[in-house]
This record gives sequence, C-alpha cells and structure tokens, in this order.
Amino acid sequence: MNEAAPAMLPLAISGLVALSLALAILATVWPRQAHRIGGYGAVVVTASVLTLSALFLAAGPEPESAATRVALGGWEAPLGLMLHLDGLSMTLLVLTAVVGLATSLYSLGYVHDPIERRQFWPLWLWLWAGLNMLLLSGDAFNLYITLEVVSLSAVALVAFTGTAAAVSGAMRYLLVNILGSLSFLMGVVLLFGEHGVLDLVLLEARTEIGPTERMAAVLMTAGLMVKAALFPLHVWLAPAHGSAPAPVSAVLSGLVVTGSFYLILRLWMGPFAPLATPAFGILVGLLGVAALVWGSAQALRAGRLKSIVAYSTVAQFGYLLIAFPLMLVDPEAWKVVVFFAVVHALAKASVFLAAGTLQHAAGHDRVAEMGAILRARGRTVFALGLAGVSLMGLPFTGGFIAKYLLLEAGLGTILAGSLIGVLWVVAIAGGGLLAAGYVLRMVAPAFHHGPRDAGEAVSPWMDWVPLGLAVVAAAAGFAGTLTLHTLTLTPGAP
Amino acid sequence: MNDGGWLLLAILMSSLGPGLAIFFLPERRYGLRTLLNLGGSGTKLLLIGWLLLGVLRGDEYHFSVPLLPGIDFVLAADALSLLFATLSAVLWFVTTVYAIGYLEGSPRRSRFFGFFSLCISATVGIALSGNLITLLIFYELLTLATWPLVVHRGTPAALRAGRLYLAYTLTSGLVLFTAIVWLTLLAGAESFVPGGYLGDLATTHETALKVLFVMLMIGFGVKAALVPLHSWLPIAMVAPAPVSALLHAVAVVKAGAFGIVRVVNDVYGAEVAMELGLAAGLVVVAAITILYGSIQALRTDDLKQRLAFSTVSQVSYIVLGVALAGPLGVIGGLVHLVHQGITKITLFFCAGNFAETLGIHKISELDGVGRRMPLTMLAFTLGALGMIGLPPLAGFVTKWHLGLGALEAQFHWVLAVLVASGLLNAAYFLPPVIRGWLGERRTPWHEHLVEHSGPTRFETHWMLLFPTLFVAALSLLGGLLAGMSLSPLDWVTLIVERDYSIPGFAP
Amino acid sequence: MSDLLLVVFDLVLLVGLLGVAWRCLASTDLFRAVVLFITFGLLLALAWVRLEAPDIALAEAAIGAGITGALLLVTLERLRSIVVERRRGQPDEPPDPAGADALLHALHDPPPPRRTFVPALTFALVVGGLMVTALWHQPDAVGLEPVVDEHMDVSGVDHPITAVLLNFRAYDTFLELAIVLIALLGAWSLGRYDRLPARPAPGPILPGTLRLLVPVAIVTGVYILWAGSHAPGGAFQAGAILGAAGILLVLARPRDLPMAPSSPLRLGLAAGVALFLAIGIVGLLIGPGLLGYPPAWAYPLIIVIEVAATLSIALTLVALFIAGRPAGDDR
Amino acid sequence: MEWLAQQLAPGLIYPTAGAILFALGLYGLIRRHHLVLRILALNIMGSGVFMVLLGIAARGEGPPDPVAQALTLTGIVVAVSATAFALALVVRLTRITGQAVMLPGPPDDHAPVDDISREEHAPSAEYDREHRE
Repeated sequence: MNEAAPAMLPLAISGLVALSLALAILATVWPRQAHRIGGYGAVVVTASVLTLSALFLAAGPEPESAATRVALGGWEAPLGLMLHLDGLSMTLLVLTAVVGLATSLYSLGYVHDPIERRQFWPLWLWLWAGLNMLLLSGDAFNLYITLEVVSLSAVALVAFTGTAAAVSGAMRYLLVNILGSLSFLMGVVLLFGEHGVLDLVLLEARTEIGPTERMAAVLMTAGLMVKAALFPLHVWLAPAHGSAPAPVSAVLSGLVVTGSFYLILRLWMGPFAPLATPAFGILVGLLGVAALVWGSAQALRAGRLKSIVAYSTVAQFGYLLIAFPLMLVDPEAWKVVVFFAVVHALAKASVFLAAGTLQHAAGHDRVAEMGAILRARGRTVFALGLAGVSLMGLPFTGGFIAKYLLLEAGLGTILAGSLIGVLWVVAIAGGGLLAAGYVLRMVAPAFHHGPRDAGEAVSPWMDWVPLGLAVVAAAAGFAGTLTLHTLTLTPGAP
Repeated sequence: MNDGGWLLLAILMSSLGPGLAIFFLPERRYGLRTLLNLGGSGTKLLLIGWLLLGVLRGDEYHFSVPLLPGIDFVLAADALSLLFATLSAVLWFVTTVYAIGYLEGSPRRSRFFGFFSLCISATVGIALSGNLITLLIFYELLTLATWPLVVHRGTPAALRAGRLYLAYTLTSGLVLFTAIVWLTLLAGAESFVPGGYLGDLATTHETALKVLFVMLMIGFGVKAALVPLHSWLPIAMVAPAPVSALLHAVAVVKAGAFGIVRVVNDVYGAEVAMELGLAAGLVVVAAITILYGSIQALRTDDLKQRLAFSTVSQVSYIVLGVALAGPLGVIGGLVHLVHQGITKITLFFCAGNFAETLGIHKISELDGVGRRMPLTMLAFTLGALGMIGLPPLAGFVTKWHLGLGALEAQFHWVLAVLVASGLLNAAYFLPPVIRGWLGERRTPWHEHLVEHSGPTRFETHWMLLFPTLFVAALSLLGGLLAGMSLSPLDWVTLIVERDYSIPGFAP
Repeated sequence: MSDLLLVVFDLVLLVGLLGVAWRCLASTDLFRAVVLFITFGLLLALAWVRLEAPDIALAEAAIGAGITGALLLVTLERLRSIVVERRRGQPDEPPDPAGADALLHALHDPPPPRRTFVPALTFALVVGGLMVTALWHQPDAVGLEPVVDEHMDVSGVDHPITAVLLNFRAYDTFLELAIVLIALLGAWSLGRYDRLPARPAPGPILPGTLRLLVPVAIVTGVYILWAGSHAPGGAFQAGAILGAAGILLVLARPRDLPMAPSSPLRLGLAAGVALFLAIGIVGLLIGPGLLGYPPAWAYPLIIVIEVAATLSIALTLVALFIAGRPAGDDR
Repeated sequence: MEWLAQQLAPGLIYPTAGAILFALGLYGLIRRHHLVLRILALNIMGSGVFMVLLGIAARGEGPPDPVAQALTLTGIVVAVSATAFALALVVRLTRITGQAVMLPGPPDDHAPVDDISREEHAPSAEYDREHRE
C-alpha cells in the first residue's frame, strides 16, 4: 500500500474530478433518472473521496512532500493547469463528501415532484462537482472559473422554491457573487500582470511586498469575503440561506461559504502571507467580534427557524475572523480554524436539514407556532439539539474540541503578552453562551407543556438523515487528532 | 495503557447504552423501559462492586484515547473516584425505582428516563475522570442532561427555573472551560496526582495560579451552590421529586463538590493551596455558605425549599473539610460526601412521598402526618437527626472529624461555625419532625395518590416507600457501623492513607 | 507620426468608451441604457483589435455586443409585457401620475438619491486610484508567450489561442462550456417557457431577410470554426454566430416554437461538455492525463471537440434567449 | 513626441482605462436600483477587468500573450452566461412582485413559505391539469 500509494494518487485525483463531472453531465442529459444518478452517485463519490484520503494519508508521511500536483493534459505549470491536493484540501474534500452525501440522501425525500427532481438534481450535482474542483484547483484563474460554477448553480438552487423572497434572495446572492468574482478576477489579473504566471505555487515563490500584491490582496480578499458572507459583507446571507430549500441551505451554509473561506485562508497562507501585519490582524479580529455579537443578536430576535440558523452562520463565522489575529501570534493556529470550519459545517448542515424536516411537517417555520410539531417530533428535535450543542461548543461534540483549540490559541496570545487577547478569549467563550441562547429558542418549545401534533408525514430520509449527520457532527470530536494530522501535511503552511 | 480499561468503559456504558435506547422507545413500552432501567442500574452496581474489589486489591484501572495531540481522554479509578462512583451507583438504583413509582402514568417518560440515565452516566464519568479535561467533558454533559429533567413538567415556572439553571451553569462552565484550557497550557494535560502536579509553577506563576484557582472555584462552585452562586438551586425545586433528589444528593451539587476536591487535592495539592493562601479563602467562603444556607432554610415554610437551602449549607461541609487541607479535615469532608448524600436523599424521598400521597408541600401542613404515614415519617426523622449531627447517626461522624480537622489546621473559629450550624440545623429540622409526630390533624387527609391510582397496600405506593426506607436504613448504618471495614469512613481513611501517604496514620 | 496618430486614436477611443459607459449607467430610460451598452460592446471590439486581439474582438462583437444585446432587449420586452398584463388585471387602479408613459414604468429607473452620491463616488475613486497606482508600478512582465510558443509544435494546432484554449488550458475551456450549460439549467429551473408578448404579425420583410441572412450566418459560422485552428476564430465565436442565426429564427416565428422533445435537445445542449469529458477521460486512461491528447491525435480530437462545442453553444444561447424550459422537457 | 508616445503606450493607457471602467461599474452598481442597470454595471466592471488583462498582454515588445487572450475569451463567455441567467431571474422576480428591484432586507416573518417537499407543491400535477384541458 505504502509503495503503490504515491503512484496511484494522481490518478485518483483526476479520477475524482472526472467522476463528479461525469455524474453532473449524466444527470443533465438524462433528467428523468437524475435522482437515481444523484443518489447512487453520491455514495460513489463519497466512497472515492474516502479512498483518496486513505491513499493520501498512506502516501504522504513527510509534510514537505505531501502536496500532490497533477498536470492536466500533461502540461506542467506555468503553461498548463495543475490540480493541487494537500492536507488542507483533503480535509475539506472529505467534509464536502460527508455533507454532500447527507444532503443527497435527504433530497431523495425532500424533492418529491417528478418535474422538480429533473431540475434539482443536475444543478446540485454541478454544485458538488464545482466544490470538488474548487478545492482541488491550484491555478488562480481556474479558481475564478470554479467559483463561478459554484455560484451559478448555488444561485439557481436558492431560487428553487420560486417565492418572492426566494427569488429576491437569489437575485441579491447572484449580484453579490458576480461582484465578488469580478473583484477576485481583477486581483488575479493584477498578479498576472506583475509576475506573468497563474499557478499558485509559482506565484507564492515570486511574490514580495509591493503595490500590486497589496492591491491584489485587497481585491481578492474583499471579493471572497463577500462570497463567504464575512462581516460586514454578510447582508445577502440571511435572505438567501433563509429562503432556499432546506438541503440547499445546508449546502450553502455548510460548504459554499466554507469554500470561499478556504480560499481566503489558502491565499493568506500562500502568496499574501508577507502582507499580514498585527494591526491588520486586530482589525479583522474586531470585525469577527462584531459579527459574533450582531449575528447572535439577530438570531436571538428572528422569528423564523431558518432565519435563526442563517444568522447563526454569520455569528459563527465571526470565530473564523477572530482566528486571524491568533494566527499572527501562533501561525499553527490555522489548523484550529480549519477544524472549526469543518465542525461548524457539519453541525450547521444538520441543523438546516432538521429545520427543513420541521418546516415540512408544520408547513411553515415560525418558531412561535411550532411548539406542537416540536413536541411530537422528538427525533428531529434531538438532531437539532445535538447539532446545536456542537454549535455551542459543549462536549461530547466536535464543537467542543474546536472551541477548546480556539480558546487555547486565544489564551496563547494572552500568555504571549498581547492585552487584546483578553477580548478574543472573552468573545470565544461568550459566543458559546449566545449560541446556547438561540439554540434554546429552537429546542425549548419541545419541552413546554402543550398539545402535540406530528404534522404532515415525513419521508424516512428526512426523518433520519438529520439525526445521522448530527451524530457525525458530534463524533467529529474524536476526529480531532486525525484532522490535525492531515492538516500538517500541507507544505508551505506553518 | 488500557489495563482493565474495559471495565471502566463498561461502567459508563451500563447507563449510557440503556439511556440512549430508552430515548427511542415508544411511550407505551412500559415493561421494556423498566427492564432497561433496572437492568442498567443493576449492571452498573455489579460492575462497580467488581471494580471496588479490584481497587481494594490494589489493581490499576486506566483507559485513555487521544483527543487532541498531547491531550487524552482518560478514565481512571482511584479510591476517591470509587467513593463517588459507588455512592452514585447505589443511589441511582434506588432513585430509579423511586422514579418509576413516582412517574407512573405521567407523560413523556421515555424522554425523562433517557435523560435520567444520561445524567447518571455523566456523574459516574465525573467520578472516573482521570484528568481535568475529561472531568470538564462530563461536567458539561451533566449540565446538558439535567436541564431537560429540570424543565420536565413544562410549566412556565419549570421553564423559568430551567433558564436560570442553564444561565448559571453554562456561564460557570465557560469560566471553568477557560480556566482548564489555561491551566493545561501552563502545566500540560496531566492526570490527577495526589498532591498536585503544578510543581515549580507555584513559584514562577503565582498570580496566574491564584486567578486560575478563583476561576476554577467559580466553575465548580455554581454547581456546588457556594454562596453567592447558589440562587439557581432553590428555584430548581420545581422539578419532580426524584430529580430534586438526584440533583441534590447525587449528581449536580456533588459533582461541583467533587470537582473542588479534585482541584484542591489532585491538581494544586493541599500544600500549594495552603502556600498560596487559597485554602484559607475557600474556608471562609465555605463557612459563610454554611451559615447563610441554614439561615435561609429557617425562613421558608416550603418543605422542598427548606431542604434545598439545607443542601446549600451541607454541601459546603465537604468544601470546608477539603479546604482545611489536613488529613482529618479531608476525612470529614469526604465522608460527608457520602453521608450527606444518603441523608439528603432520604429527606427528599420523604418530601416526595408526602407530596405525592397527601399533597403536602408546606411544613405547616405536616401536623399529624406521623400517624397516617409512620414509616415515611420515621425515615424523615432519621434523616433530619442525621443532618443535625446527633450521635450515632451519620452526620455526627462528619462533624466530629471536621472539628478535629479545624483544630489541626489552627482554624479555631471554624469550630464556632460548626456549633452554630448544628444549632441552626436543629432549629429548622426539628419543627417538621415535632409537627409530624406530635401535631394533630383536624380535617381528613386529601388522599391525592388514592384518588389517582386506587388504594395502596402500604401507607403509599410500595415503589415510593421501599427506596425511602432503604436509604434511611443506610443513613442509620453509616453512622452506627462507621468503625466497620468497608464503611464509608473506613474507605475514606483508606483514601487519605493511600493518597496522602501518611504512614501509620490512624484517626 | 503614425505613433502619434495611434496615440490619438487610443485616447479618442478610450474617452469614447468611458463616456458611453457613463451615459449608459446614468440614463434613467432602460432602453436607452441598453442601446448604449451595445454601442459600448462594439467600441470594445474596436479596442481589442487595437490591442492585437482579433479573436477577442470577434467574440466581443458576436457575444458581448450581439448576444448580450439581444438578451437585454428581449428582457426589456418581457418586462414591459409583464407590466401591461398586471395593469390589465387591475383596471381600477388610479392612473399613474407619471402619465401616459406609465406603461414604461418597469423600464424606467428614477435618478438615484443624492445622498449616495458622495460615498459611492469616493469609494469608486479610491478603488480605481489604487488599481491605477498598482498598474503603473508594474514591470513589463514577459508573460507566458514564450512558453506557449515553445510548445506550439506539439499542440496539434497552429493558432496559439486555440492551442491554449483547447489543449494547454483545456480544463478552463471545459468548465467555461459547463458554465454556459449551468446558466441554462438555472434559467430552466425558474419556470417553463412563456410566449413572447404578442406583436403584430411580422411583415414580409423579416422572413425575407432571414431567408438570406441565416444561410450566410451558417456559412460564416462554419468558416470561423474551421479557421480557428490556424487563424482568429474558433468554437465560441462560431457558436455565437450560429446562435445569433437561431435567435433570428426564433424572432421570426415567436408564436409557434417547435416543441423540442426532451432527450435529443438535452443531448445536444450537453454534447460539448460530454464529448470533451469523454475524450478527456480516455486521455486519463491511456497516458497524457485528464483532458490530454496523444500528440498525434491532438488535431482531429480538437476539431471533434470544437464541432460539438459549437453546436452546444449555439443551441444553449438560443435556449437562453427563449429563457424558460420547453414544455417538452417536463414530459 | 517620442516620449509622449512612450508614456501613452497601449500597455499603459489601456489598463488604466480598464481600472477606470471597473471603478465606474462599481459606482453604477452602488447607485442604481433597477436590476437591469445593475447587471449592466457588472458587465461594465467585467469589461474593465478584460481591458486590464488585454492591456497587460500587449505590454512590451513582441506578439501579445496568447494565454491572456484565451483567458479573456473564457471570461467573456462566463460573463454572458451569468448575464443571461441574471436576466432570467429579473424577469421571474418582476413577474412575482411587479417590480424589477430587490425586496428590501430579509423576508419578514409572515411571508408565505412555499415548501417544495410538501404534497400540495406539485408542479407536475398542475402540468397534467393544463394538458388535459
């Protein structure tokens, strides 16, 4: 195994890309069977991602040689395009596979109408393929293209229900996404003008601090922040995520937003690493605190289940911003951030799926009128609660381990003598309380005394998948060591 | 590394597994649920008995899985953890029987027993934790598992109590969390060691350690209901009686107290705690809590409220004993962990019986109840006298050792506190006893239970009565047989001998 | 002297471009804005020629100005008909104070409020200024021209841009085709095709013109496709021209669109990506890697892919013009 | 004169004009509300990016960079696809709300929810009805 693994790896990477694309094309051409293609395909893709990760772990014992680069069409950079797999992208690929599988299975029950199935599945499979390609891309311009694949299919899925709110949310989402992409592309163009290459690894080797790099960093980061809904560029998120169909919201909040964040991280650990200054870090951290407070406050006020969850995404992404100043003190902290993002994605996706089940049963998602449904649907509420516990950062969940690592990094900055570290620690710890507040708003009515009403019948997929994903989110607590180990296999990262 | 670790895991699983299964049981599967409940608690008792014998033989039990690089999830069994684990397992068994009787016919029992089992798993997990992080994990789990029990009735009052409970425990949990992460950064994720593992840090990081100690005490103090962090406890009394019993006697407050014991003895170590002046501070806080709780108890007429304030007061004896930081004090404190547990659970069961059978909630309504329910009243009397600390009951053993410990540690004023507290205890526990036996009832009893589920063979439902009598007997025996081997006192002495390595020490 | 003339040309062109863009974004009448935008596209094509990019100029004229313009115009037409229908549905509504132009309300954007003027202007000036500063500091980087040049002989074609598009960076091009397809899937998911607003029956002129124009367009398209391997041109430009011909046909017979059966239509739309990927997977299995060709087979394979891509692009552009999904797709 | 021509070489003034177009589009995007205008503004921003890219490609001696030109071609096609989809969304939104501007803010709590997983949401049934008539 150990001998063959390095040789197999490039083939496996290309194979994964080809497989996810082939599924999307097949579903496009044969819409009548799209749900079957999607259902079985999801299992196959997940299996191949897991195989890939096994190969990757078997092949890359040393961090420095762990990145596998595959020249597409046999053309090496700078002429050709390279696929790039390292610990960071591997981790997120596995995350995408897990959430993608859960979403696919859930959608088997959720999208029931034969006509809508034909529209839904091809778009969803394109979105998934786009995410896989985004994570595997090693070329600046190709990243722009994959971002567009992801955003166009995501927007179409947001508008799927066809209500005024959904279409308006999708419209806003599309404009914002195009703006973000163009800003990103402008940054790429500036870098290309200066250095004449597009490959990220080559770019990293050539960048120094200059006006081009600064401006490119501003443009690309701002563009991606818009897409990742990082505070204060988050206004589009709640309308879009709150009015999309539940499985779509799960993917958007769990994967799409995380994908943009992944790119920010990748850029700032690569080409833009020299540009980061402590003042910049503190500024970003303060934005994070603001996001945490603002998002939580909105989640505590919102009247609809899915709005609460959507605002909680804004709040939870505040942690990711808070992590930036921590990374400047302890560069190793980037792994913590990724682990947090992974755990958050799992938990958030299962909360959205559970919310979708409850909305289906009730026919609406107004929290104030949901008590009867919540009392009758213990299994779904359990899933909601379990994933909610992970969002709060309490044991035995992945959220707890992530929170532990974040706190550790935060306290590390205090011990390193940074006074503002106190603010980060208070925010990290206090954010859990705010999360407890809005999770309780969703769960507590189940414990009120009152009538019970199971509402409309729910398909077994919609009944069990949220619970399964919530259990995975909780069990991620035991994957901490493995994830952190995988992440160390990222060359160039501290 | 995992010598006999499977036994520890099995002990955890014996309640966790049935608990999770019960969640998914339909409401009507009464028989299967009862079987799972009793089977789980019975198995746990047996396993703990086995473990007890092993530890007595001197076997090592250890289980660990890596959680993060450098940080392990560790289960271990030493004499101290067994003290708490045994107490929990025994009382859980009793409480389960009691709860089955108490909740007969009420809705949502699957959910109740599911969380009930989760709660006890967390408690046993706390007892068996081998390091602070594992302790924290189970400690927070306990918070989560008890909240649904507190709000079980679903009334506005219950929900309010639940919110307050969560606000207190989650906030303190975060303080604790932060403190533990900080401590781990400074000292590493060490396992608990008698005498502490801080070593040189006491000289190099004095201030940090002081701040950390305060944070840790806040974290554990909320559950242990130290003044001024106690106000959730009396309000949480809206929960069903078995929950109150569990909260007060076994799980929640004891978890807090146990955490304090662990920190003082096995993290800081008594010496360091004394050196930094932390122990003295803790003695003061404990003394204030003892007096405050007793005074508040005097002022209330509600029976369960009075018991709640009594808990606030009594649990601080444990803290006091540990904070005195000498062998005798520690013996007093630890033995009170057990004695208070069985005594207080007796009292709560009695209060539950009164409420469930005759609808009595207030002390002023107790007149003449001794004639209608003599056995329950007898149990109540035993419990009350034990709390007051009359020889030869369990409470006396505690107070005796605490007094000796105070003298040993040169805290003479603590003796005064103990005496005052004993008098206050008498002042609030004797009235109900006197009313019960000597008072006279003019109007007929309101037969609450009989109305609901028909006539009973004994003075109340047997599943309510027998557990009550059983724990009452335990609290009597705990005092009478204190000198016997394997009595709580004997076991605590063993702990102190082993862990404090005082050769030839005999109380 | 000729240098000076070129500089003057450049300046006039750029000032013109900026002016047209400004007028376009400042206009309150949407129709006017769209016409200005089409003009802007044509001027851009001129600029691309000046920058020695005839391929891009061709594409800009066909796609940027032509297809986008057609899409914009038909959108305005749809918006107008929606407003007309809504008005007809509510005849009691008081007459619009805007007067007789009320019909055009949907095609009119009031001038923006004053208060956003200063912040927006400042923001745009800062962003633009910073970018200009960065650009002025850039060296004349060599770029990738030499590298491409070096590999031309193994690329299978003679035109460097086609070599980059279909061989060196085939992955990008593949995804670009996919994006066109996804945009269509997205548009289809929004709803079924609804007929274009009723218009007076086209006179004899339009069909007559079409009869002349469509064959010319098809011939031009095929020529441009074929030319792509050695001179400016290629699948995208050819697809756009064929697509434009298709759009003309649709315009000529707006009432009775053929009910395209689902499977062949979808197959045609996806032919480009499907064939591209199939050949790419063969490349993965036999050696050169995903989306690679054995050098000896490069030319024929590229031609095959280009033909399929042209067909798919043309079909997709027409379908995007029609917008809603055909009723046959739901059967 | 020579000097002026050098200063105003296409490799410099075209990128500059591209940057200005980008800023102009941004300005329009912020200021205008009609969705079609916003889409035009985004297209103008995109053209600005392409102009910078092609201008950069034309810098220096020798033939222009084919890679930059290929990227531009790709970019133009992506832009037209996004525009087409955006316009379809605008039409859809106008059909529902009667206005080609976005709804302000997040949906309010009492807006109707159309849950596509529910039984009553069945476009195919609707379709069958239409075609039986």
